Amino acid sequence: MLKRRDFLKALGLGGVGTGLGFMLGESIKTPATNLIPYVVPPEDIVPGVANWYSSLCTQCNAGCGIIVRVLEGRAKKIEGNPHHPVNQGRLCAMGQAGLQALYNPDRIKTPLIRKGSRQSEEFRAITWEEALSVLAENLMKLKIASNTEKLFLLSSVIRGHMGHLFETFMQNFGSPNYIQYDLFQHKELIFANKVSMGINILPYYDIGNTNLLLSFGADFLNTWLSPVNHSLGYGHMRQGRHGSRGRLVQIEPRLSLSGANADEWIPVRPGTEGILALGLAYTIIEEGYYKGQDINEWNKILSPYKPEMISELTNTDNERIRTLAREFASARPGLAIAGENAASYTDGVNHIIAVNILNHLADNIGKTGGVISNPEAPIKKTQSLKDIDALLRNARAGEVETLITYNTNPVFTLPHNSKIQEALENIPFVVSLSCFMDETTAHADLILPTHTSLEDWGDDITEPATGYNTATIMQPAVSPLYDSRNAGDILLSTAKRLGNRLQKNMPWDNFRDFFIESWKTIYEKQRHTYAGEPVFEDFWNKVLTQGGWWDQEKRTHQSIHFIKDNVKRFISSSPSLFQGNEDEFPFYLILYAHSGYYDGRHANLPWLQEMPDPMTSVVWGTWIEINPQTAGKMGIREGDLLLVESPYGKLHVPAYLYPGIRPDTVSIPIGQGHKTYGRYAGNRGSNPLDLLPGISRHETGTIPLNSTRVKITKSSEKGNLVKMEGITKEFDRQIVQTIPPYERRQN
Amino acid sequence: MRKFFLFSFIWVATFISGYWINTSWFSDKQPAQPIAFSHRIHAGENGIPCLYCHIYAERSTAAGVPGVQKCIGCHQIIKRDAPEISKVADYWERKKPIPWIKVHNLPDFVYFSHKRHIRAGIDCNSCHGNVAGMDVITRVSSLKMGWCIDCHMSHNVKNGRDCWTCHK
Amino acid sequence: MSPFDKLRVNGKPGYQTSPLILSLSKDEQRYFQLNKNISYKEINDDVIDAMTRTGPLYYVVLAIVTILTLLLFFLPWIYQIKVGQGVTGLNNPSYWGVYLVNFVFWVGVAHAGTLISAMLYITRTQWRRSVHRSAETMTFFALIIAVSFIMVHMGRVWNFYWVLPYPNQRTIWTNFISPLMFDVFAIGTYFLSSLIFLYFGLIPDIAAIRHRSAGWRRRLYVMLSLGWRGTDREWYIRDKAYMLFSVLIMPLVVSVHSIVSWDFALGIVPGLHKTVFAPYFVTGALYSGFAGVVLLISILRRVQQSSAKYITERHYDRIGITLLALSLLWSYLTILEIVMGLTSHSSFELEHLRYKLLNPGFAGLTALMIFSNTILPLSLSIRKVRVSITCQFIISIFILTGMWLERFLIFGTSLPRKFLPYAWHDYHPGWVEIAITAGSFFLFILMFMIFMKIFPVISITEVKEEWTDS
Amino acid sequence: MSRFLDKLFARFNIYREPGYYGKYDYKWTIVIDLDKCDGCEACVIACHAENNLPIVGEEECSKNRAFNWIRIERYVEGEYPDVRVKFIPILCQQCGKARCEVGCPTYATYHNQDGLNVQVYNRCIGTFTCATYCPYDVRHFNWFSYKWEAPLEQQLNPDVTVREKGVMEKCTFCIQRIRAGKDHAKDEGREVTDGDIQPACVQTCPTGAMTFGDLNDPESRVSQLAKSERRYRLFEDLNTDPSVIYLKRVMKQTKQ
Repeated sequence: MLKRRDFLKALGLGGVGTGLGFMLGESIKTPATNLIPYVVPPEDIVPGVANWYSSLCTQCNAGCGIIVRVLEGRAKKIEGNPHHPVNQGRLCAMGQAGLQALYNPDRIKTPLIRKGSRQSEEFRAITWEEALSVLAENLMKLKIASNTEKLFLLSSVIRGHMGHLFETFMQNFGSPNYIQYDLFQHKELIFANKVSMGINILPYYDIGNTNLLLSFGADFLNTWLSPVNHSLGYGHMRQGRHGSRGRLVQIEPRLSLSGANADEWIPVRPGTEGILALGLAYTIIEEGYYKGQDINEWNKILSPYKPEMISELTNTDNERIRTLAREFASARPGLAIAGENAASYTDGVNHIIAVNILNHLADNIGKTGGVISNPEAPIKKTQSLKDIDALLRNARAGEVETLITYNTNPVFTLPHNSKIQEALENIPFVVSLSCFMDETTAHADLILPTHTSLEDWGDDITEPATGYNTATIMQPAVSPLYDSRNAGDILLSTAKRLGNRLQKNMPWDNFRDFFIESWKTIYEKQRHTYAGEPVFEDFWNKVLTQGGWWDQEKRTHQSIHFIKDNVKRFISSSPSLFQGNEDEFPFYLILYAHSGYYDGRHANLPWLQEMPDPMTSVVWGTWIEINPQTAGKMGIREGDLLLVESPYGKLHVPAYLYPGIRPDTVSIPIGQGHKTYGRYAGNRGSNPLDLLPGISRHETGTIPLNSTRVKITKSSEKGNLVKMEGITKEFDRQIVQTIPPYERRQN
Repeated sequence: MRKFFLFSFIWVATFISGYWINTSWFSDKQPAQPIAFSHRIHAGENGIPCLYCHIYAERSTAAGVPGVQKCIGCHQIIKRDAPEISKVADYWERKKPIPWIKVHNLPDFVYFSHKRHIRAGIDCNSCHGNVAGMDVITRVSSLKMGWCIDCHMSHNVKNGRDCWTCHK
Repeated sequence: MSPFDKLRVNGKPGYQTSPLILSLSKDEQRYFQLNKNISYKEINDDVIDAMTRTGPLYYVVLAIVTILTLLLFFLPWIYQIKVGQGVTGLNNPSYWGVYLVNFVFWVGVAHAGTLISAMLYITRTQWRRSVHRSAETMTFFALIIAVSFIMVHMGRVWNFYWVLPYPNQRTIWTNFISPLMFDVFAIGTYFLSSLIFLYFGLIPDIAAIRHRSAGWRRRLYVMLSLGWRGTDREWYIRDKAYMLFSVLIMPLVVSVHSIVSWDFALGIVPGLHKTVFAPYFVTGALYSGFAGVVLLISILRRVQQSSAKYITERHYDRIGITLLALSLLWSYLTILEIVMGLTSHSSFELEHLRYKLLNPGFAGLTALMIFSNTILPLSLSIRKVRVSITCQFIISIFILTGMWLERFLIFGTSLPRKFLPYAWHDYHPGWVEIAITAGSFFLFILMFMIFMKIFPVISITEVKEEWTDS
Repeated sequence: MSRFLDKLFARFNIYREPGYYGKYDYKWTIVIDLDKCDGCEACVIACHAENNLPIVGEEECSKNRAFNWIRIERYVEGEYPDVRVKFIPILCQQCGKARCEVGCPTYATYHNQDGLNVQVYNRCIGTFTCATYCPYDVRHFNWFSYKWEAPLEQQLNPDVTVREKGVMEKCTFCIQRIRAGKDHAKDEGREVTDGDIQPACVQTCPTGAMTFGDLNDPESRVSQLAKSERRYRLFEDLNTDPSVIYLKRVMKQTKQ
């Protein structure tokens, strides 16, 4: 029978068996998890059911209305606000990526103060009281030494109450130097419209109802002015109206996204868009389409622009100019727009005025489908504004004691030889109000983190509006993630610490009170228009749920009359000046805003970094577009690293063979090349703005983007071009099938 | 050779018994909760309806567990000094939520909507068992896919067998 | 001086053959110098010595091969399971890469085993007798590796059992209309039947060496030989069963590899969606299988002295003829496939072929494939080449690489060039794939070496029948 | 004993075969007007936000492993002066006779009553068959278990699972929105009306090029658009019966 040794063996085996059985049972159990309830359940949160909050999209200056899906206090999805007149429920790629600005891992979490020298970029976290007392004490020093004008406030383009608050703070503090600076500020467009049509608010370009749209270098579907509204118009122009389909002709040296959708692309020589517009205007006059009395005066002005004379200069054959002019004049209503590319030449204003003349002569101004004026904004627009050049001059002269920057990044968006870094060096005290550690904030001494747009109060007066006043309200969808504050709160609390005049004129203790109070004054002033809402609270709830305030009925059309005499000054017969002589620097350099990074501010959003560029499908980097024929002649293959040299800077960029660009032109997108902007944007790609001369235009004080020529040489290393496309030939596989237009009109 | 078979039999028997011990005595059907809350007293004797505490069951996918405020609402007056209820009061002072242990734990790729089932007239007891009679909440049903499919089959739910009805 | 001179028989260079080759003509018999005086005892001693007498060299080689298999096959696989399939070179359009090539390659190599033992058993050819055991083991091990490659290429291998149609509480069967389900059944039956076929052949052999071994071998052989006493009745039943099995396994060979080809042919990928795929793959399988057998027995002759005596030039002669026939058939089918693509006037096929034939990377590989699979084997038509073992060895290595390349060119060039040109992207195998491919060959060698020391590689009964049938 | 056997066999015959339905409850369809689509890729980012698509980084993008359930394909014709660029959004066509449903061995992708080709993430074992058979290359594979850095994971949509490594995924016509729309309609006791449900890409398309609706309902916006003479379907001759209908782009032919 069983011996003792066998019994012990059996016992051991049994033990092992039970243990293994137990472990098996343990392993297939789902791990126990907690079910944490609320202590005091908030009444509006139902776990599993989403709330929608309407707010404002601040990804670019178009000011579309958005609704944010919030589930248990977390923002999940941004969509267009269906009631909002600008974007009618739609949203562009940048708008959708606004969420990643809120939940970005590289946001600044607490106020920081500089530890080492400016180059070392080390910061120490401090509390808000400490930070505000440092700021207030510095400003108090200025007030005592009574050189209050030594305080400069540099902010991005802010319309609405935040700009109003900034301006009142500067006035009460006693400094006239409030500067608004953005790379794409459309200052040339505003100046040209002011000179030629006498309006100081951007007009509404009614793309939806036009029959022929001449777009002079305007990437209106992608980044210019209000892309979503333009896209809606474009969709309506093409297939919205039964039976009639609008045509789009794009006139630009580099084929942009809008150009790709055009029916015809005229690759005009860079810098001669204005001259081509005047050529068209001349043909309209010559062929008698213009019925105005001062016809012979216009004839005299436009005489040097006969199509035959300008065809060689603009590199387009004159027959094409004539047919286009006839079509444009007879396309009741036609519309000609001058976009970012046309405005970025050294004499950008001349090009825009030429296009305005063309619109005037083809009688498109003030008509539906043409250029419609917008009424005056309800909130007083900030007037006394200086330009970035003033800041640079004063800083170099040592006039600037303290500089407060908010939400703008001039160190990145200004070229190297405008010497912004040297200017910042001799400003003793720089304060930066920003959410991310971008280049300008890295140079600051004191960094105060501000809310991103989804956790903040604010509003915006849409400019260009859609023919009537539109104000969009930005309300916080989620409670703030980190220890950041509203920029208005920061200024108001410093005003309180600075005491007497400032405290008296700015009594509100936070931005929200100021914001609601000023809306109450607007509501009192224009009571007759809100007959529906007797009490302010009801009006305010309606505005918050609807996402803003707009009334379609109040379409006061200022009648625009064209001012002919001060237009003569701006008619030039020579193409725009490009730095660098012809033979040493053979290529024109065209810079354009990337559809994802805009002017570099969205480079730290991973969705936009990984979004394939619409025209080249390149992701996570910069590239230079070069014509395949010229590349073939120079022996350049796709992806080779090129050394791009201009008289002012050098750049290493991989090449992309792009058939949609003139042989004598190359173009690089703006947006990459950040030094310190978080893990997604840090030292990735290169910044083409360093190639530009720093000289700014005298009329508007902005830096022209297309103003230099470059030289291309192949460099030895292998470029890193990451492309999502395979081969863009269709091999007649009927993938994108087309119908010729005339056949449509027959049936 | 006979010994070999004997040993292997012993080993298999102990293995099965070890597994049985684990699933019966150490099972996760009845985890210990931080506070010995008894459904029998609340729902059974005092007849408090389910939806009084689990308010979200009719409006959303998750049924929701009552916040500490709801407990304190009654227990500020009723039997303040009882040991378990003083624990609730302690959580209330410290403003800390009560860390209940989840008994009915579905994997997160499952889409189960309480709202749909309640509005289809399914009574809470059919899945959670006779909660009114339980002192400590125990999981009576396996919450496995086969069990859900049986119920959907017997009620012949429209699209009841479609994967995406319950998966996410 | 060829290495076989050691086998000089009464002064004349040559080799032993069995007289009972009725099919041989008079001068052939003279040419092969038949000799027959080998006794049973000598055969038994040879085989058992081969199995038991293991020199230190064997253990050294075994250690190296195990390390290499671990290092190249299992560790990269575990790394891939842990990190994810991203470590390979696969990308969006070309999802099936080197793993599928290996899977088809190893299933192809597996087919020759059953072909030799089953088909030639039915036709009563004599020369299969000493070769068929090693062929069957090659089938069995190649199938194990093929199944392991299905596991390697699977994304979530820990749920592989969902492919098997077991009754489950989720009330979901697997998708029976999917070619991969055909694979599961086909390769499952083929695996079992080749195992049983191998085992049937082994029973009398194990019985023969059962009493001559000791220790664990003895217990193992006693159990495995199922109490075989060698009575006439047993022999009668075994031969009947063996014949029945080889008849059954014949359609299996053809069906398994045509099903493997349907994994690709039933989709509508331009390069793969062709009706010629089933015969093409079956021919390719037999072809690479035969080359594999040649390779195996040549190495076996080198490693084991005893097997050198029994696998003679005559076997090589016959195998060479079959190789030549298969290579001609395979070349015809390849040209057929390419011409069908060229004359199809559909831009999908043309772009695929342009990518395959004109692309600098693949044109070289295609040329190498054509050279090693068509041009080189033509030299087998010369008897001198057919009979010399080293020539056949080199030719079969070329054929194996050629066949591996052929499958790589089918997946490597058709998947990157599918329907939408915008989504075209090239495919370059990553280091994990190359390591696992190399590792699979060492795994095969490892398994074969272990098998060589446990079971007789040359089937004793068959050889006895052949040699002593005077 | 026989009761047990009956129960066992009863279970077997309720096993589901991957069958094709004759009549669908709904036939969800997207009509894409290529004359309106301007290739701005708003739909691509909206899809990323709605369906928890991971970011794979530069190195993985160079291996073409980015996750774009919907991508804009660009075909360029002609040489420098008269360059013609054509955009087409490519997403899963939810084919009626789908090649992927034939291929999948574990029944992880099948055709449900809504006329959608559904991909069940936790049933997939990653044999790549569906992606190889798909003629439109719209299936994407989770090569790794991707992670979202620090607060980014708070943006994840709870209605869609985050897929682990080894699972194939594709556009689902935002099936979580379809389910929510049906849920909402059932709460209000009415049928799902046209325009009730919109996938993320259709909802955000700035030019209004995409329209979503039920092809079975003749009054729906989709059915009207589908009657236009410009309609065509991608690779019609492959007989996959796709539910995405494209409207031809109006464009002057290049001078061949």
